[in-house]
Amino acid sequence: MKIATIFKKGVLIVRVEGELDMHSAHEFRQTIDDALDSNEAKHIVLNFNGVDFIDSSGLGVILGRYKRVSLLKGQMVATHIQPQVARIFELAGLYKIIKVCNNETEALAFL
Amino acid sequence: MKIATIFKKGVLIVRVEGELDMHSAHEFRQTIDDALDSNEAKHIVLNFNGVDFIDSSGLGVILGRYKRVSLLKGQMVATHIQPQVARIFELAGLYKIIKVCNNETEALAFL
Amino acid sequence: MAIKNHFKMTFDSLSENVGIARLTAAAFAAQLDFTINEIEEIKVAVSEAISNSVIHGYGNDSGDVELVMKLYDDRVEYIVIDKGRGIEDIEQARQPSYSSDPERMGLGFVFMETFMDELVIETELQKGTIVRMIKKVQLNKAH
Amino acid sequence: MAIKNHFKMTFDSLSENVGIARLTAAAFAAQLDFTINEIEEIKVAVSEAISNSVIHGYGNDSGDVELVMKLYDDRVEYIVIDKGRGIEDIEQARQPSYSSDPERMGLGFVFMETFMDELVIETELQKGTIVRMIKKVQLNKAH
Ligand SMILES: Nc1ncnc2c1ncn2[C@@H]1O[C@H](COP(=O)(O)OP(=O)(O)O)[C@@H](O)[C@H]1O
Ligand SMILES: Nc1ncnc2c1ncn2[C@@H]1O[C@H](COP(=O)(O)OP(=O)(O)O)[C@@H](O)[C@H]1O
Repeated sequence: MKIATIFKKGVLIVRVEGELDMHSAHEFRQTIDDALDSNEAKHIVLNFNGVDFIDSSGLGVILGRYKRVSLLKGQMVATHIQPQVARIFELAGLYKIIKVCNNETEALAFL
Repeated sequence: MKIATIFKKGVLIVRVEGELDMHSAHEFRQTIDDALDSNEAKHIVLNFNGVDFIDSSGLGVILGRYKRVSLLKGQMVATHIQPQVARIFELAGLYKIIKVCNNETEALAFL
Repeated sequence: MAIKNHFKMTFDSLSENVGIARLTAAAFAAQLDFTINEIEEIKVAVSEAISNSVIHGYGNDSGDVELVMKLYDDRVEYIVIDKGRGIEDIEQARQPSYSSDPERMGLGFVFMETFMDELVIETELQKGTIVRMIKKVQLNKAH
Repeated sequence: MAIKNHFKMTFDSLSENVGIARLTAAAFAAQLDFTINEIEEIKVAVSEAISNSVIHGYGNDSGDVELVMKLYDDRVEYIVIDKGRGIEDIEQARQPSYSSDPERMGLGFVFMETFMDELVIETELQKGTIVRMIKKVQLNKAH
Protein backbone atom coordinates (compact mmCIF):
# COMPACT_ATOMS: atom_id res chain seq x y z
CA MET A 1 0.00 0.00 0.00
CA LYS A 2 1.05 3.55 -0.78
CA ILE A 3 -0.62 6.48 0.91
CA ALA A 4 -0.38 10.26 0.47
CA THR A 5 -2.16 13.00 2.39
CA ILE A 6 -2.90 16.55 1.26
CA PHE A 7 -4.81 19.38 2.93
CA LYS A 8 -7.09 21.60 0.85
CA LYS A 9 -9.49 24.15 2.36
CA GLY A 10 -9.73 22.39 5.69
CA VAL A 11 -10.27 19.02 4.06
CA LEU A 12 -7.88 16.09 4.42
CA ILE A 13 -7.48 14.34 1.10
CA VAL A 14 -6.09 10.80 1.34
CA ARG A 15 -4.86 9.07 -1.81
CA VAL A 16 -4.44 5.33 -1.33
CA GLU A 17 -2.96 2.73 -3.64
CA GLY A 18 -2.70 -1.04 -3.29
CA GLU A 19 -4.49 -3.51 -1.06
CA LEU A 20 -6.31 -2.51 2.12
CA ASP A 21 -6.08 -5.57 4.35
CA MET A 22 -4.91 -6.34 7.88
CA HIS A 23 -1.31 -5.85 6.83
CA SER A 24 -1.74 -2.32 5.49
CA ALA A 25 -4.52 -1.37 7.96
CA HIS A 26 -2.12 -0.19 10.64
CA GLU A 27 -0.24 2.24 8.39
CA PHE A 28 -3.49 3.37 6.79
CA ARG A 29 -4.97 4.22 10.21
CA GLN A 30 -1.80 5.80 11.54
CA THR A 31 -1.22 8.04 8.53
CA ILE A 32 -4.74 9.44 8.62
CA ASP A 33 -4.73 9.91 12.39
CA ASP A 34 -1.36 11.66 12.31
CA ALA A 35 -2.60 13.98 9.57
CA LEU A 36 -5.77 14.78 11.52
CA ASP A 37 -3.71 15.43 14.66
CA SER A 38 -1.41 17.82 12.83
CA ASN A 39 -4.08 19.91 11.18
CA GLU A 40 -7.53 21.35 11.66
CA ALA A 41 -9.24 19.34 8.92
CA LYS A 42 -12.87 18.57 9.64
CA HIS A 43 -13.66 16.47 6.58
CA ILE A 44 -11.94 13.56 4.88
CA VAL A 45 -11.88 12.73 1.17
CA LEU A 46 -10.64 9.22 0.43
CA ASN A 47 -9.40 8.78 -3.13
CA PHE A 48 -9.52 5.03 -3.82
CA ASN A 49 -8.24 5.26 -7.38
CA GLY A 50 -5.43 2.78 -6.88
CA VAL A 51 -7.18 0.44 -4.45
CA ASP A 52 -7.95 -2.92 -6.03
CA PHE A 53 -8.63 -4.91 -2.89
CA ILE A 54 -10.30 -4.29 0.43
CA ASP A 55 -11.53 -6.64 3.13
CA SER A 56 -13.11 -6.15 6.55
CA SER A 57 -9.80 -5.05 8.09
CA GLY A 58 -9.60 -2.15 5.62
CA LEU A 59 -13.26 -1.34 6.18
CA GLY A 60 -12.64 -1.18 9.91
CA VAL A 61 -10.09 1.59 9.48
CA ILE A 62 -12.46 3.59 7.27
CA LEU A 63 -15.27 3.23 9.79
CA GLY A 64 -12.99 4.25 12.64
CA ARG A 65 -11.91 7.40 10.78
CA TYR A 66 -15.55 8.14 9.97
CA LYS A 67 -16.36 8.02 13.67
CA ARG A 68 -13.55 10.41 14.39
CA VAL A 69 -14.63 13.10 11.91
CA SER A 70 -18.27 12.62 12.91
CA LEU A 71 -17.41 13.76 16.43
CA LEU A 72 -16.29 17.06 14.89
CA LYS A 73 -19.43 17.13 12.74
CA GLY A 74 -17.25 16.48 9.71
CA GLN A 75 -18.09 14.29 6.75
CA MET A 76 -16.37 11.53 4.80
CA VAL A 77 -16.40 11.39 1.00
CA ALA A 78 -14.98 8.62 -1.20
CA THR A 79 -13.94 8.96 -4.85
CA HIS A 80 -12.83 6.59 -7.62
CA ILE A 81 -14.25 3.46 -6.05
CA GLN A 82 -13.30 0.39 -8.09
CA PRO A 83 -16.01 -2.27 -8.66
CA GLN A 84 -14.61 -4.86 -6.25
CA VAL A 85 -14.29 -2.21 -3.53
CA ALA A 86 -17.81 -0.90 -4.27
CA ARG A 87 -19.20 -4.37 -3.73
CA ILE A 88 -17.64 -4.61 -0.28
CA PHE A 89 -18.78 -1.10 0.67
CA GLU A 90 -22.30 -2.00 -0.33
CA LEU A 91 -22.40 -5.23 1.65
CA ALA A 92 -21.04 -3.43 4.70
CA GLY A 93 -23.63 -0.66 4.40
CA LEU A 94 -20.87 1.92 4.14
CA TYR A 95 -22.81 4.02 1.64
CA LYS A 96 -25.22 4.95 4.44
CA ILE A 97 -22.50 6.98 6.09
CA ILE A 98 -20.09 8.03 3.37
CA LYS A 99 -20.87 10.14 0.35
CA VAL A 100 -19.53 9.14 -3.07
CA CYS A 101 -18.16 11.64 -5.60
CA ASN A 102 -16.55 11.09 -8.99
CA ASN A 103 -13.34 12.93 -8.18
CA GLU A 104 -11.61 15.14 -5.64
CA THR A 105 -12.86 18.38 -7.22
CA GLU A 106 -16.47 17.30 -6.89
CA ALA A 107 -15.81 16.14 -3.36
CA LEU A 108 -14.31 19.48 -2.36
CA ALA A 109 -17.22 21.32 -3.99
CA PHE A 110 -19.65 19.16 -2.02
CA LEU A 111 -18.02 19.72 1.36
CA MET B 1 -1.18 -18.51 -22.37
CA LYS B 2 -3.15 -17.37 -25.39
CA ILE B 3 -1.91 -18.10 -28.86
CA ALA B 4 -3.09 -17.09 -32.33
CA THR B 5 -1.66 -18.05 -35.72
CA ILE B 6 -2.01 -16.17 -39.00
CA PHE B 7 -0.51 -16.84 -42.43
CA LYS B 8 0.76 -13.94 -44.52
CA LYS B 9 2.73 -14.40 -47.75
CA GLY B 10 4.02 -17.84 -46.85
CA VAL B 11 5.00 -16.74 -43.37
CA LEU B 12 3.46 -18.13 -40.19
CA ILE B 13 2.85 -15.35 -37.70
CA VAL B 14 2.38 -16.50 -34.12
CA ARG B 15 1.03 -14.08 -31.55
CA VAL B 16 1.59 -15.28 -28.00
CA GLU B 17 0.35 -13.86 -24.72
CA GLY B 18 1.03 -14.90 -21.16
CA GLU B 19 3.73 -17.06 -19.62
CA LEU B 20 5.83 -19.52 -21.60
CA ASP B 21 6.72 -22.23 -19.11
CA MET B 22 6.45 -26.01 -18.94
CA HIS B 23 2.70 -25.75 -18.50
CA SER B 24 2.05 -23.77 -21.66
CA ALA B 25 4.95 -25.32 -23.65
CA HIS B 26 2.88 -28.24 -24.90
CA GLU B 27 0.09 -26.08 -26.37
CA PHE B 28 2.64 -23.60 -27.72
CA ARG B 29 4.50 -26.39 -29.54
CA GLN B 30 1.36 -28.14 -30.75
CA THR B 31 -0.27 -25.00 -32.13
CA ILE B 32 2.78 -24.03 -34.16
CA ASP B 33 3.38 -27.56 -35.42
CA ASP B 34 -0.26 -27.96 -36.44
CA ALA B 35 -0.13 -24.65 -38.29
CA LEU B 36 3.09 -25.64 -40.09
CA ASP B 37 1.55 -29.02 -41.00
CA SER B 38 -1.54 -27.38 -42.46
CA ASN B 39 0.21 -24.84 -44.60
CA GLU B 40 3.25 -24.24 -46.73
CA ALA B 41 4.85 -21.59 -44.53
CA LYS B 42 8.63 -21.57 -44.63
CA HIS B 43 9.31 -18.80 -42.11
CA ILE B 44 8.00 -18.07 -38.63
CA VAL B 45 7.43 -14.68 -37.02
CA LEU B 46 6.94 -14.86 -33.27
CA ASN B 47 5.19 -11.81 -31.84
CA PHE B 48 6.04 -11.79 -28.12
CA ASN B 49 4.12 -8.62 -27.32
CA GLY B 50 2.09 -10.19 -24.52
CA VAL B 51 4.76 -12.51 -23.17
CA ASP B 52 5.96 -11.40 -19.74
CA PHE B 53 7.66 -14.60 -18.65
CA ILE B 54 9.74 -17.30 -20.29
CA ASP B 55 11.95 -20.00 -18.84
CA SER B 56 13.98 -22.83 -20.36
CA SER B 57 10.87 -24.88 -21.14
CA GLY B 58 9.52 -22.06 -23.32
CA LEU B 59 12.95 -21.62 -24.91
CA GLY B 60 13.03 -25.30 -25.77
CA VAL B 61 9.87 -24.98 -27.85
CA ILE B 62 11.26 -21.98 -29.71
CA LEU B 63 14.50 -23.80 -30.46
CA GLY B 64 12.61 -26.88 -31.62
CA ARG B 65 10.50 -24.82 -34.04
CA TYR B 66 13.65 -23.06 -35.23
CA LYS B 67 15.16 -26.43 -36.08
CA ARG B 68 12.04 -27.36 -38.00
CA VAL B 69 12.01 -24.27 -40.26
CA SER B 70 15.78 -24.47 -40.70
CA LEU B 71 15.34 -27.83 -42.38
CA LEU B 72 13.23 -26.03 -45.00
CA LYS B 73 15.82 -23.25 -45.19
CA GLY B 74 13.32 -20.97 -43.50
CA GLN B 75 14.06 -18.32 -40.90
CA MET B 76 12.69 -17.33 -37.53
CA VAL B 77 12.04 -13.71 -36.56
CA ALA B 78 10.92 -12.41 -33.16
CA THR B 79 9.16 -9.10 -32.50
CA HIS B 80 8.12 -7.10 -29.42
CA ILE B 81 10.50 -8.83 -27.03
CA GLN B 82 9.94 -7.62 -23.46
CA PRO B 83 13.03 -6.90 -21.31
CA GLN B 84 12.75 -10.00 -19.09
CA VAL B 85 12.33 -12.21 -22.16
CA ALA B 86 15.25 -10.47 -23.93
CA ARG B 87 17.47 -11.28 -20.94
CA ILE B 88 16.70 -14.98 -21.20
CA PHE B 89 17.13 -15.02 -24.98
CA GLU B 90 20.52 -13.41 -24.55
CA LEU B 91 21.72 -15.84 -21.92
CA ALA B 92 20.59 -18.76 -24.06
CA GLY B 93 22.37 -17.40 -27.12
CA LEU B 94 19.10 -17.33 -29.01
CA TYR B 95 19.99 -14.11 -30.84
CA LYS B 96 22.58 -16.09 -32.79
CA ILE B 97 19.83 -17.94 -34.57
CA ILE B 98 16.79 -15.72 -34.55
CA LYS B 99 16.48 -12.27 -36.07
CA VAL B 100 14.78 -9.48 -34.10
CA CYS B 101 12.42 -6.95 -35.69
CA ASN B 102 10.38 -4.16 -34.14
CA ASN B 103 7.05 -5.34 -35.46
CA GLU B 104 5.35 -7.80 -37.79
CA THR B 105 5.48 -5.45 -40.79
CA GLU B 106 9.25 -5.12 -40.50
CA ALA B 107 9.56 -8.85 -40.03
CA LEU B 108 7.54 -9.57 -43.19
CA ALA B 109 9.58 -7.01 -45.14
CA PHE B 110 12.76 -8.71 -43.94
CA LEU B 111 11.71 -12.23 -44.90
CA MET C 1 -15.53 -36.56 -6.80
CA ALA C 2 -11.89 -36.83 -7.80
CA ILE C 3 -9.46 -34.15 -6.69
CA LYS C 4 -7.71 -32.66 -9.71
CA ASN C 5 -5.11 -30.64 -7.88
CA HIS C 6 -3.94 -30.20 -4.34
CA PHE C 7 -1.87 -27.35 -2.95
CA LYS C 8 -1.02 -26.83 0.69
CA MET C 9 0.65 -23.88 2.37
CA THR C 10 1.96 -23.47 5.89
CA PHE C 11 3.19 -20.07 7.01
CA ASP C 12 4.03 -17.97 10.03
CA SER C 13 1.16 -16.09 11.61
CA LEU C 14 2.23 -12.72 10.19
CA SER C 15 0.15 -10.06 8.47
CA GLU C 16 2.62 -10.08 5.55
CA ASN C 17 1.48 -13.56 4.63
CA VAL C 18 -2.21 -12.77 4.27
CA GLY C 19 -1.66 -11.05 0.92
CA ILE C 20 0.71 -13.73 -0.36
CA ALA C 21 -1.74 -16.51 0.53
CA ARG C 22 -4.65 -14.58 -1.00
CA LEU C 23 -2.75 -14.19 -4.26
CA THR C 24 -1.90 -17.89 -4.34
CA ALA C 25 -5.53 -18.74 -3.60
CA ALA C 26 -6.62 -16.60 -6.57
CA ALA C 27 -4.05 -18.21 -8.89
CA PHE C 28 -5.23 -21.65 -7.78
CA ALA C 29 -8.87 -20.77 -8.51
CA ALA C 30 -7.91 -19.47 -11.97
CA GLN C 31 -7.54 -23.10 -13.06
CA LEU C 32 -11.33 -23.25 -13.21
CA ASP C 33 -13.64 -21.11 -15.28
CA PHE C 34 -14.39 -18.50 -12.63
CA THR C 35 -15.22 -14.91 -13.57
CA ILE C 36 -12.92 -12.12 -12.42
CA ASN C 37 -15.64 -11.13 -10.00
CA GLU C 38 -15.78 -14.62 -8.50
CA ILE C 39 -12.00 -14.66 -8.12
CA GLU C 40 -12.26 -11.36 -6.23
CA GLU C 41 -14.87 -12.93 -3.95
CA ILE C 42 -12.55 -15.83 -3.25
CA LYS C 43 -9.75 -13.40 -2.40
CA VAL C 44 -11.90 -11.62 0.15
CA ALA C 45 -13.17 -14.83 1.76
CA VAL C 46 -9.68 -16.35 2.03
CA SER C 47 -8.29 -13.06 3.30
CA GLU C 48 -10.92 -12.95 6.06
CA ALA C 49 -10.31 -16.53 7.17
CA ILE C 50 -6.54 -16.14 7.29
CA SER C 51 -6.73 -12.72 8.97
CA ASN C 52 -8.92 -14.30 11.65
CA SER C 53 -6.33 -17.00 12.34
CA VAL C 54 -3.59 -14.39 12.64
CA ILE C 55 -5.60 -11.86 14.66
CA HIS C 56 -7.95 -13.94 16.79
CA GLY C 57 -6.44 -17.41 16.63
CA TYR C 58 -2.89 -16.47 17.57
CA GLY C 59 -3.24 -12.83 18.68
CA ASN C 60 0.28 -11.69 19.37
CA ASP C 61 1.61 -15.23 19.68
CA SER C 62 3.58 -16.88 16.95
CA GLY C 63 2.13 -19.95 15.27
CA ASP C 64 1.52 -21.67 11.97
CA VAL C 65 -1.42 -20.98 9.70
CA GLU C 66 -2.26 -23.60 7.12
CA LEU C 67 -4.15 -23.13 3.86
CA VAL C 68 -5.14 -26.28 2.01
CA MET C 69 -6.55 -25.85 -1.50
CA LYS C 70 -8.29 -28.61 -3.41
CA LEU C 71 -9.45 -28.42 -6.98
CA TYR C 72 -12.37 -30.46 -8.32
CA ASP C 73 -14.04 -30.37 -11.74
CA ASP C 74 -16.62 -27.81 -10.71
CA ARG C 75 -15.47 -26.33 -7.43
CA VAL C 76 -12.54 -25.25 -5.36
CA GLU C 77 -12.17 -25.89 -1.65
CA TYR C 78 -10.14 -23.80 0.79
CA ILE C 79 -9.39 -25.00 4.29
CA VAL C 80 -7.80 -22.54 6.72
CA ILE C 81 -6.37 -24.13 9.84
CA ASP C 82 -4.86 -22.62 12.96
CA LYS C 83 -3.83 -24.14 16.27
CA GLY C 84 -4.77 -21.03 18.20
CA ARG C 85 -7.32 -20.09 20.83
CA GLY C 86 -10.46 -21.43 19.22
CA ILE C 87 -13.92 -19.85 19.23
CA GLU C 88 -16.09 -20.09 22.32
CA ASP C 89 -19.46 -19.55 20.69
CA ILE C 90 -19.62 -20.15 16.94
CA GLU C 91 -23.26 -19.03 16.70
CA GLN C 92 -22.36 -15.68 18.17
CA ALA C 93 -19.14 -15.38 16.15
CA ARG C 94 -21.06 -15.81 12.89
CA GLN C 95 -23.52 -13.01 13.72
CA PRO C 96 -23.07 -9.92 11.55
CA SER C 97 -21.31 -7.14 13.45
CA TYR C 98 -20.22 -9.40 16.28
CA SER C 99 -16.54 -9.06 17.08
CA SER C 100 -14.60 -9.81 20.23
CA ASP C 101 -12.36 -6.89 19.23
CA PRO C 102 -14.01 -3.45 19.51
CA GLU C 103 -11.76 -2.12 16.73
CA ARG C 104 -13.05 -4.66 14.20
CA MET C 105 -16.20 -4.85 12.10
CA GLY C 106 -17.42 -8.37 12.78
CA LEU C 107 -17.94 -8.89 9.04
CA GLY C 108 -15.36 -11.61 8.38
CA PHE C 109 -17.73 -14.58 8.62
CA VAL C 110 -20.43 -12.58 6.83
CA PHE C 111 -18.14 -12.07 3.84
CA MET C 112 -17.03 -15.71 3.85
CA GLU C 113 -20.66 -16.79 3.86
CA THR C 114 -21.73 -14.30 1.20
CA PHE C 115 -18.89 -14.96 -1.18
CA MET C 116 -18.57 -18.73 -0.89
CA ASP C 117 -21.12 -21.48 -1.52
CA GLU C 118 -20.33 -23.43 1.61
CA LEU C 119 -18.79 -22.44 4.92
CA VAL C 120 -18.14 -24.93 7.70
CA ILE C 121 -16.37 -23.98 10.93
CA GLU C 122 -14.88 -26.46 13.38
CA THR C 123 -13.25 -25.18 16.51
CA GLU C 124 -12.08 -26.25 19.94
CA LEU C 125 -10.98 -23.88 22.68
CA GLN C 126 -7.19 -23.77 23.11
CA LYS C 127 -6.85 -26.25 20.24
CA GLY C 128 -7.63 -24.17 17.19
CA THR C 129 -10.03 -23.53 14.35
CA ILE C 130 -10.68 -25.05 10.93
CA VAL C 131 -12.61 -23.02 8.38
CA ARG C 132 -13.67 -24.92 5.28
CA MET C 133 -15.04 -23.01 2.30
CA ILE C 134 -16.25 -24.14 -1.12
CA LYS C 135 -16.81 -22.04 -4.22
CA LYS C 136 -18.59 -23.63 -7.18
CA VAL C 137 -18.31 -22.71 -10.81
CA GLN C 138 -21.63 -21.40 -12.06
CA LEU C 139 -22.94 -23.40 -15.00
CA ASN C 140 -24.64 -21.92 -18.08
CA LYS C 141 -22.84 -18.69 -17.68
CA ALA C 142 -22.62 -16.24 -20.53
CA HIS C 143 -19.18 -15.99 -22.10
CA MET D 1 20.78 -14.77 11.21
CA ALA D 2 17.17 -14.69 12.37
CA ILE D 3 14.45 -15.85 10.02
CA LYS D 4 11.86 -13.11 9.58
CA ASN D 5 9.27 -15.09 7.73
CA HIS D 6 8.70 -18.68 6.76
CA PHE D 7 6.34 -19.98 4.10
CA LYS D 8 6.08 -23.58 2.98
CA MET D 9 4.12 -25.06 0.10
CA THR D 10 3.43 -28.66 -0.83
CA PHE D 11 1.70 -29.42 -4.08
CA ASP D 12 0.97 -32.16 -6.60
CA SER D 13 3.59 -32.69 -9.27
CA LEU D 14 1.52 -30.97 -11.99
CA SER D 15 2.59 -28.39 -14.54
CA GLU D 16 -0.32 -26.16 -13.44
CA ASN D 17 1.40 -25.63 -10.12
CA VAL D 18 4.67 -24.29 -11.49
CA GLY D 19 3.12 -20.91 -12.30
CA ILE D 20 1.24 -20.70 -9.02
CA ALA D 21 4.37 -21.48 -7.00
CA ARG D 22 6.42 -19.01 -9.07
CA LEU D 23 3.90 -16.24 -8.38
CA THR D 24 3.93 -17.00 -4.66
CA ALA D 25 7.74 -17.02 -4.67
CA ALA D 26 7.74 -13.56 -6.28
CA ALA D 27 5.22 -12.20 -3.77
CA PHE D 28 7.34 -13.59 -0.93
CA ALA D 29 10.48 -11.91 -2.29
CA ALA D 30 8.62 -8.60 -2.60
CA GLN D 31 8.89 -8.26 1.19
CA LEU D 32 12.52 -7.26 0.66
CA ASP D 33 13.86 -4.38 -1.38
CA PHE D 34 14.48 -6.30 -4.60
CA THR D 35 14.27 -4.58 -7.97
CA ILE D 36 11.65 -5.74 -10.47
CA ASN D 37 14.48 -7.27 -12.46
CA GLU D 38 15.68 -9.28 -9.47
CA ILE D 39 12.15 -10.51 -8.82
CA GLU D 40 12.00 -11.69 -12.43
CA GLU D 41 15.27 -13.55 -11.91
CA ILE D 42 13.84 -15.25 -8.85
CA LYS D 43 10.77 -16.27 -10.84
CA VAL D 44 12.90 -17.93 -13.51
CA ALA D 45 15.14 -19.75 -11.01
CA VAL D 46 12.21 -21.05 -8.96
CA SER D 47 10.37 -22.02 -12.13
CA GLU D 48 13.36 -24.06 -13.33
CA ALA D 49 13.81 -25.88 -10.04
CA ILE D 50 10.13 -26.79 -9.73
CA SER D 51 9.86 -27.76 -13.40
CA ASN D 52 12.80 -30.10 -12.88
CA SER D 53 11.08 -31.81 -9.96
CA VAL D 54 7.92 -32.28 -12.01
CA ILE D 55 9.63 -33.32 -15.26
CA HIS D 56 12.75 -35.19 -14.16
CA GLY D 57 12.08 -35.98 -10.51
CA TYR D 58 8.65 -37.54 -10.96
CA GLY D 59 8.37 -37.92 -14.73
CA ASN D 60 4.87 -39.16 -15.33
CA ASP D 61 4.46 -40.36 -11.77
CA SER D 62 2.45 -38.49 -9.21
CA GLY D 63 4.22 -37.09 -6.18
CA ASP D 64 4.59 -34.06 -3.95
CA VAL D 65 6.81 -31.12 -4.66
CA GLU D 66 7.73 -28.89 -1.75
CA LEU D 67 8.81 -25.26 -1.84
CA VAL D 68 10.13 -23.80 1.40
CA MET D 69 10.74 -20.05 1.49
CA LYS D 70 12.67 -18.30 4.22
CA LEU D 71 13.07 -14.57 4.61
CA TYR D 72 16.07 -12.96 6.30
CA ASP D 73 17.02 -9.28 6.65
CA ASP D 74 19.08 -9.24 3.49
CA ARG D 75 18.27 -12.39 1.58
CA VAL D 76 15.61 -14.86 0.64
CA GLU D 77 16.08 -18.62 0.50
CA TYR D 78 14.12 -21.07 -1.65
CA ILE D 79 14.34 -24.80 -1.13
CA VAL D 80 12.69 -27.06 -3.71
CA ILE D 81 12.29 -30.65 -2.61
CA ASP D 82 11.07 -33.71 -4.45
CA LYS D 83 11.05 -37.39 -3.51
CA GLY D 84 11.62 -38.48 -7.08
CA ARG D 85 14.32 -40.26 -9.02
CA GLY D 86 17.33 -38.23 -7.98
CA ILE D 87 20.27 -37.17 -10.15
CA GLU D 88 22.98 -39.70 -10.99
CA ASP D 89 25.77 -37.26 -11.78
CA ILE D 90 25.36 -33.73 -10.42
CA GLU D 91 28.54 -32.47 -12.12
CA GLN D 92 27.20 -33.51 -15.48
CA ALA D 93 23.67 -32.27 -14.74
CA ARG D 94 24.99 -28.78 -13.98
CA GLN D 95 26.86 -28.50 -17.30
CA PRO D 96 25.32 -25.99 -19.69
CA SER D 97 23.34 -27.74 -22.43
CA TYR D 98 23.35 -31.10 -20.68
CA SER D 99 19.90 -32.64 -20.51
CA SER D 100 18.80 -36.23 -20.12
CA ASP D 101 15.81 -35.27 -22.26
CA PRO D 102 16.65 -34.57 -25.94
CA GLU D 103 13.68 -32.18 -26.19
CA ARG D 104 15.02 -29.92 -23.45
CA MET D 105 17.68 -27.21 -23.39
CA GLY D 106 19.80 -28.21 -20.40
CA LEU D 107 19.70 -24.61 -19.19
CA GLY D 108 17.74 -25.04 -15.96
CA PHE D 109 20.72 -25.22 -13.61
CA VAL D 110 22.53 -22.54 -15.63
CA PHE D 111 19.65 -20.12 -15.06
CA MET D 112 19.43 -21.02 -11.36
CA GLU D 113 23.15 -20.37 -10.99
CA THR D 114 23.10 -17.16 -13.01
CA PHE D 115 20.09 -15.64 -11.32
CA MET D 116 20.71 -16.64 -7.72
CA ASP D 117 23.67 -15.94 -5.42
CA GLU D 118 23.93 -19.46 -4.09
CA LEU D 119 22.86 -22.81 -5.47
CA VAL D 120 23.32 -26.06 -3.57
CA ILE D 121 22.02 -29.38 -4.84
CA GLU D 122 21.62 -32.50 -2.73
CA THR D 123 20.36 -35.66 -4.32
CA GLU D 124 20.11 -39.38 -3.81
CA LEU D 125 19.03 -41.86 -6.47
CA GLN D 126 15.47 -43.11 -5.98
CA LYS D 127 15.19 -40.87 -2.91
CA GLY D 128 14.88 -37.41 -4.39
CA THR D 129 16.49 -34.03 -4.83
CA ILE D 130 16.81 -30.87 -2.76
CA VAL D 131 17.72 -27.62 -4.51
CA ARG D 132 18.59 -24.75 -2.21
CA MET D 133 18.90 -21.24 -3.65
CA ILE D 134 19.67 -17.90 -2.06
CA LYS D 135 19.15 -14.44 -3.49
CA LYS D 136 20.67 -11.47 -1.66
CA VAL D 137 19.50 -7.89 -1.70
CA GLN D 138 22.17 -5.72 -3.29
CA LEU D 139 23.31 -2.94 -0.97
CA ASN D 140 24.06 0.66 -2.03
CA LYS D 141 21.66 0.43 -4.87
CA ALA D 142 20.37 3.55 -6.57
CA HIS D 143 16.73 4.37 -5.85
N1 LIG E 1 -9.55 -18.38 13.78
C1 LIG E 1 -10.17 -17.85 14.88
N2 LIG E 1 -9.69 -18.12 16.12
C2 LIG E 1 -10.29 -17.61 17.21
N3 LIG E 1 -11.38 -16.81 17.17
C3 LIG E 1 -11.91 -16.51 15.97
C4 LIG E 1 -11.33 -17.01 14.78
N4 LIG E 1 -12.07 -16.56 13.74
C5 LIG E 1 -13.05 -15.81 14.26
N5 LIG E 1 -12.97 -15.77 15.62
C6 LIG E 1 -13.91 -15.08 16.54
O1 LIG E 1 -15.11 -14.79 15.82
C7 LIG E 1 -15.38 -13.40 15.85
C8 LIG E 1 -16.08 -12.96 14.58
O2 LIG E 1 -15.19 -13.09 13.47
P1 LIG E 1 -15.41 -12.21 12.18
O3 LIG E 1 -16.83 -12.34 11.72
O4 LIG E 1 -14.37 -12.57 11.20
O5 LIG E 1 -15.22 -10.70 12.66
P2 LIG E 1 -13.90 -9.88 13.10
O6 LIG E 1 -12.68 -10.56 12.55
O7 LIG E 1 -14.12 -8.54 12.53
O8 LIG E 1 -13.89 -9.87 14.59
C9 LIG E 1 -14.05 -12.75 16.09
O9 LIG E 1 -14.18 -11.45 16.67
C10 LIG E 1 -13.36 -13.75 17.01
O10 LIG E 1 -13.78 -13.57 18.35
N1 LIG F 1 14.75 -32.71 -9.56
C1 LIG F 1 15.44 -33.53 -10.41
N2 LIG F 1 15.27 -34.87 -10.35
C2 LIG F 1 15.94 -35.70 -11.20
N3 LIG F 1 16.79 -35.26 -12.16
C3 LIG F 1 16.98 -33.94 -12.28
C4 LIG F 1 16.34 -33.02 -11.43
N4 LIG F 1 16.73 -31.77 -11.79
C5 LIG F 1 17.59 -31.93 -12.81
N5 LIG F 1 17.76 -33.21 -13.11
C6 LIG F 1 18.67 -33.77 -14.15
O1 LIG F 1 19.62 -32.77 -14.48
C7 LIG F 1 19.57 -32.51 -15.88
C8 LIG F 1 19.90 -31.05 -16.16
O2 LIG F 1 18.88 -30.20 -15.64
P1 LIG F 1 18.64 -28.77 -16.25
O3 LIG F 1 19.93 -28.03 -16.29
O4 LIG F 1 17.55 -28.13 -15.47
O5 LIG F 1 18.18 -29.01 -17.74
P2 LIG F 1 16.83 -29.59 -18.37
O6 LIG F 1 15.72 -29.45 -17.38
O7 LIG F 1 16.62 -28.77 -19.59
O8 LIG F 1 17.09 -31.04 -18.70
C9 LIG F 1 18.19 -32.92 -16.32
O9 LIG F 1 18.13 -33.23 -17.69
C10 LIG F 1 17.94 -34.14 -15.41
O10 LIG F 1 18.54 -35.29 -15.95
